[in-house]
Amino acid sequence: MKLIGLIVVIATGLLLLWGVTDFPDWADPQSPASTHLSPHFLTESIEETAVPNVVTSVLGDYRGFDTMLETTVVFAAGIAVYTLLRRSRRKDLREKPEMIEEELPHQALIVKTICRLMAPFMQLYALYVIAHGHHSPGGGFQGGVILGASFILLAIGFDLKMVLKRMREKTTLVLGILGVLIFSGIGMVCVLLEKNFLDYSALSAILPATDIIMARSHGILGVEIGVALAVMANLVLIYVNLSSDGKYERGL
Amino acid sequence: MIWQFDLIILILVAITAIASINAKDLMSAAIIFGTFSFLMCLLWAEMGAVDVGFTEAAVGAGVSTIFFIAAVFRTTRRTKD
Amino acid sequence: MSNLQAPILLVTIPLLAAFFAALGGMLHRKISFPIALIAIILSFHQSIIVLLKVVNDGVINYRIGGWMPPFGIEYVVDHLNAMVLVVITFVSLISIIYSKLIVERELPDKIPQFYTLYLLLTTGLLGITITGDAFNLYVLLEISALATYALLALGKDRALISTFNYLILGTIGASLYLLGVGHLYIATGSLNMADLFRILPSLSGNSAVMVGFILIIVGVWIKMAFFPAHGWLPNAYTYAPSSSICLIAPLMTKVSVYIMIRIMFSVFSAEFTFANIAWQTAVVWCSVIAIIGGSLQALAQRDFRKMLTFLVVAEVGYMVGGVWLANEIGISGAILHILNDALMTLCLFLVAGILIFKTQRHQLMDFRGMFRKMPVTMGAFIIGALSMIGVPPTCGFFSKWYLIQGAIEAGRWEFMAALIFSSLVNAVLFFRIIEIGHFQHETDSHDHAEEKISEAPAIMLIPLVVVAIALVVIGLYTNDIVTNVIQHAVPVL
Amino acid sequence: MESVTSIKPLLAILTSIIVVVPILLSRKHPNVREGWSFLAGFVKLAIVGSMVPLVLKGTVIEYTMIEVVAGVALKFRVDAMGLLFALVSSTLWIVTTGYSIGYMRGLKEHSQTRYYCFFALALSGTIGVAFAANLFTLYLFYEILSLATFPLVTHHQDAEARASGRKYLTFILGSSIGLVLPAMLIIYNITGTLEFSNSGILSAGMSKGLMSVLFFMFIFGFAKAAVMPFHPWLPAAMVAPTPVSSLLHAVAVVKVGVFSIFRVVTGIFGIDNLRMFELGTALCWVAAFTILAGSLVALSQDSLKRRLAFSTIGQLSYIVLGAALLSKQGMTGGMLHILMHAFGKITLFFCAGAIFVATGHKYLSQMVGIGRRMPVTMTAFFIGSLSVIGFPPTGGFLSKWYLLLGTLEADQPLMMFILLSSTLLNAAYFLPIAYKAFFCSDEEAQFEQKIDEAPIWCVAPLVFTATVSVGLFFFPQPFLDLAKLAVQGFTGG
Amino acid sequence: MEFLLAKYNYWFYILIMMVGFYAMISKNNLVKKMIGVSIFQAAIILFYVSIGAKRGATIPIIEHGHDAVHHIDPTAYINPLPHVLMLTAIVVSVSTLGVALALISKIYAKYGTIEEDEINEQLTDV
Repeated sequence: MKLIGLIVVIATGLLLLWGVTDFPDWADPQSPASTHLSPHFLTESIEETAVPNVVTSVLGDYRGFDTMLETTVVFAAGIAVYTLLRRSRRKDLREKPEMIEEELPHQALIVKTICRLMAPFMQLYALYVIAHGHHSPGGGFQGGVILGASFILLAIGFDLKMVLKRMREKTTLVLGILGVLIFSGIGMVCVLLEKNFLDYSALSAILPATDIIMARSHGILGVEIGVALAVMANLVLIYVNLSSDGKYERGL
Repeated sequence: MIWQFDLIILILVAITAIASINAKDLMSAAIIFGTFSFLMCLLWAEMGAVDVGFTEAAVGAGVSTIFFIAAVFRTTRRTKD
Repeated sequence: MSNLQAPILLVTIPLLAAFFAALGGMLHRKISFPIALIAIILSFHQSIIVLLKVVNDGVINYRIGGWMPPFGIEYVVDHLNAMVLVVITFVSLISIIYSKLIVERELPDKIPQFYTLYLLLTTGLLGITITGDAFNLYVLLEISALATYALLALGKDRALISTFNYLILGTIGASLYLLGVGHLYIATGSLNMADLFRILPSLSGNSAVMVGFILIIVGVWIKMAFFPAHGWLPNAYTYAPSSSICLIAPLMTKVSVYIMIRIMFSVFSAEFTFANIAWQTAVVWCSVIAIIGGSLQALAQRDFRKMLTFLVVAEVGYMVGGVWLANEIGISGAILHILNDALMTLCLFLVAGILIFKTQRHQLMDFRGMFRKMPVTMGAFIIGALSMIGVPPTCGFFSKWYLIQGAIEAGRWEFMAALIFSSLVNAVLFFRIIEIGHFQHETDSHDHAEEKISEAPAIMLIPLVVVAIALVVIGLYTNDIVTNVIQHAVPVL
Repeated sequence: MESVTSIKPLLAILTSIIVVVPILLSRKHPNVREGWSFLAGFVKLAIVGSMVPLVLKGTVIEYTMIEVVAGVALKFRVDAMGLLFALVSSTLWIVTTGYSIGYMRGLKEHSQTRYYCFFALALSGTIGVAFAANLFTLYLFYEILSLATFPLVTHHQDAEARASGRKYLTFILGSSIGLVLPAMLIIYNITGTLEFSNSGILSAGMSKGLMSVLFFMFIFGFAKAAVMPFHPWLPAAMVAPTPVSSLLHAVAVVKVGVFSIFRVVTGIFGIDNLRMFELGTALCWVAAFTILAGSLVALSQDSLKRRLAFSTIGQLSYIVLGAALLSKQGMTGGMLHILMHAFGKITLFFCAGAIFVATGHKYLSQMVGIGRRMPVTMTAFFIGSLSVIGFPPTGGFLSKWYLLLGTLEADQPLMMFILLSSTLLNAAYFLPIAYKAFFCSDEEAQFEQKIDEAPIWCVAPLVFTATVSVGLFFFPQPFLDLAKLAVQGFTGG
Repeated sequence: MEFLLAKYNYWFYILIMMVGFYAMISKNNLVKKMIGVSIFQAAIILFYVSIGAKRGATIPIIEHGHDAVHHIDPTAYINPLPHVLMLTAIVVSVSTLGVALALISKIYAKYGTIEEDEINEQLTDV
């Protein structure tokens, strides 16, 4: 088995190596990838969407549909993990001996304190990352992940129960769904306003004092919030289920 | 973009990748994988993909590693290979 | 720009419904079924609109976000995917109605999650089919894959470990696809299929493009369980819950075949794809092995569902082989077989589901005396079986007809022989079951002589009967389907 | 040749499919149920009969249902040959229904409703083959017939029935899928059509090798014709209830086989082509071998039904020989033999059944002196034997006469010799039965002098068919006209 | 040497990817397999990011924001498209990882091991 694996791996590697021979040189400004689509994004982004961070404008608008679906992927993963692992309390009769407990220094004061101190800052920073995604690196994903990570950090530092007190199971689920709904809902609003799906320029009809360009910019912000919510909630959902084996009782 | 720097990180990335799949303890494999992700994100940031690097720092080095650790805790650290 | 919203609606309606089904499920677990049902009916309706529109007016382009195609993501509906869309929504509709009772019994505490995943899977498959963007396809592939993993893993016995294997291989497949798209992107700078199709001919001989092609095709082969990457499928499908397998088994492999066809002819050109004869011959031989091996493996099974899964592997060989015959008739046959095989597989898995629902067992022997107890189910089973064997006027005969014509045209006698051989093996397979159902009365054995088994409830029977009738009707209207739809989908060679 | 469009052929086929519904509905009332069968039989005969005057005028009745594949439609065409065959089958259906009532009720058989349903379906298949306008339609109904007869053959549902059923399907389905289907597809690929035409659709420019391979694929593929070595299903299928054996294995199924061969020889290959490639002669030898071998094996059988079965194998090849001679008289003889042998052989089977109902005996050694107990039956048996042997004044003489003339016309004196010697063999295996039934010493006789016939429903049909066998000798019109008309079409003058 | 240097990034991505690929198909431990999957996907991301790299260019955030009425020189900024794609790919990979680990966790609960050969042994015993 290992030998077959090795042969397959080497064959694939050689195939890829052969493919590389015709690649344009690394970081070549004249490569097709740099000359075909990207100039358009770079030059038109400001004019068409009023977003200086081109990654954000491409992510949120030009290829907004990809992003929406990718949010859906996270949602699907969250639901999948939840479906697989979550156990209803009634059925949970046969307990496994908890073998991890003594290994983990749950009561470490320093860890606790630092986590408690850091978490609010992380959350604040995450909000900044989401909101400032138009102008600097960052956006819905990064912000969402950091938000989620802050909760996970709390769960590691303290206890799962503490996190669950702040973010109940239902809240997590609803937030996760809400996030994707915000994104696709904005898309559907555009359809209802008789433009194409995710064509944020349609939003200028309902947002006060916005022209088509600014409508796009606002639309991107809206979907970023959706992305952040969905990513945050679903990562927390996955973590909680993974770490507690779906019992929601005790984390790591 | 300094290619020497680039190369060093690349070599480190490769080493951590190999180390991670060869670790005899799943927990250390997970931690080494975290290092691998972190180096990766450094590499990408250095290549100008700041957004990707940013995300990888949060997702790859952070959340993925924690997922691994959570799973290893819930199952076993033992591995035969 | 004219605002025909049907292409996007047919994808987003199930998607939104997935979210609402999850939300509604938190309020009351019975809400999610009607939501899902209505969404799929609407989606089915939209897909019919799209198909009619395409047949009457030609290709539909839909720009998402209103952006010009190479920059934004585009939906392209031509004859090929319009047909596949209808197949997907139809199968989804049939199996959601059918599986209502099964879900309530199999997964009583996970009903909302089931419908959410079900809708996500449908969305993923529809999106894969309709999209005109190579990367977008990857994302959708992952949505459907994740939903599939979750649905399959809910099964019994070995479901977990076989799903895990599927996950690994599925991820390899999807990653190879992504890598291949990367190769195309580095060579052309584009992700839009139509754009790629325009640029690629100028890059003939470029090794990056070649490798990209190989990676994508191999990735898709792994996804569709084509020989020799078929190992994951039988176990993964055998142990799946019967509520979800009726959606997964008929569609996953077919959609993968669709991707292959799309990549071969709409991203690359037929000249590029069929430039290398040796490579083409190798693929046809692989499909010959897939067909013969799949059929023989099916013959060795004692478990009805496992037998069906090996047949799925064999049928994949039909389609891949048909496409790689590299002539118009063969490709028409393969496309026709996407439609026919989806329905045939659906029909048989529906029967398997009913059998399990009523008896809790799924060995071949459990068909004992079934003709007496479930005449309607067995009647539908016979039609499905005949279609698999390829007896006219069921539709399975006609796709075989085209495939064999293609084989003759291409002079690939080995492929023709494999098709005939698999027909014969299928005849043995299914008549073995018919014989068991016909001959062995429950009264022969004393242990469960008193067991009362009657016909399945109407909510399961009606979908089955509809599919069985569809098998015959589609068979009779083959010519119309071919001339109105498939002929336009086949590239000019 | 002028043609008119009429829905009549379709109606004739549909009558016996539709009647399944009322039969199923009235399953609780046997008399009503059999009433429906009779009604359908008469309606069918009326429809078929109403076409006779038109066809005798040289008109062809056509009806196209739907085009299923480009150039291939589900199409019916009533010409003289098809009508001749349809007339025979629909007449005998009525007779057999009557006989079935006596036999099935006399033996208190189970599942009689199923029996009547599939019987009706089988008849549809037969008429469908008779009226098929192209090879595809013929193949379709050929397969329907195969499948519809499976439950009839295995009616008893015991171990023996299962073994025979397997053999039956293996030969019939295996050969049709494995040989006829590919041959048909290859022909479609070469010519682009499957329509029967009077001069054949294959052009003379084909290579001899391909032509011969295709030809023998058809001859052996239509295994219902029981040309050796594809004959073993026929004796095996004798486990079926006697009415089934009599109608299906003396008339419908086997005659469908030879009829199909006739069609392929004349409509696909064309007489001129076959003459040119000397394939007719080759077929003659195959047929001649089957004739002799079948007759010789028949001599050694003790089971009455098995002896009749082997006799059928031999007699079928007479018809094949008639086609193979490729001469006017020979073909007329072959066609007439379809009719004559049908009435003769069905009488014999009816007698065998009647004996079984009345006495429970199956073996010849148990039937010595049976004429004393069942004089009517055995007289009919004697007449039937004469007809099969070809002894005047029975219909069998006429067909054999034409066959002999055909051998002379085709300049095949050896074949004439074979025909004559097989006649002797026929006499050798039939006459002793009749002789021993009546003329034996009192010690030998196993029955008492008391007359004790089978129920009237059994006896009346066999008296009728025996009478017809004699009657056909004196009044062969309009069948002779039909046969001559058909042959005129093929030979073009 | 020139040739090697010009594409060294690509050589490394292949190396890393093959490490991951090997772990995916040859490792016995399910968690190890998943580490392999993650490495494999990270390598693909590296590949895409390398496509986007552009000599002498800066990160794709247009300077001077909204005041940029002046002509924007596309060669001055790195290609943003691969970055966008890879953001998606990262999220996909973490999602897959989550589902896979959930499966592993259930497998462990059922079989008490996450070594593939030991599970297969248990399956054949039954």
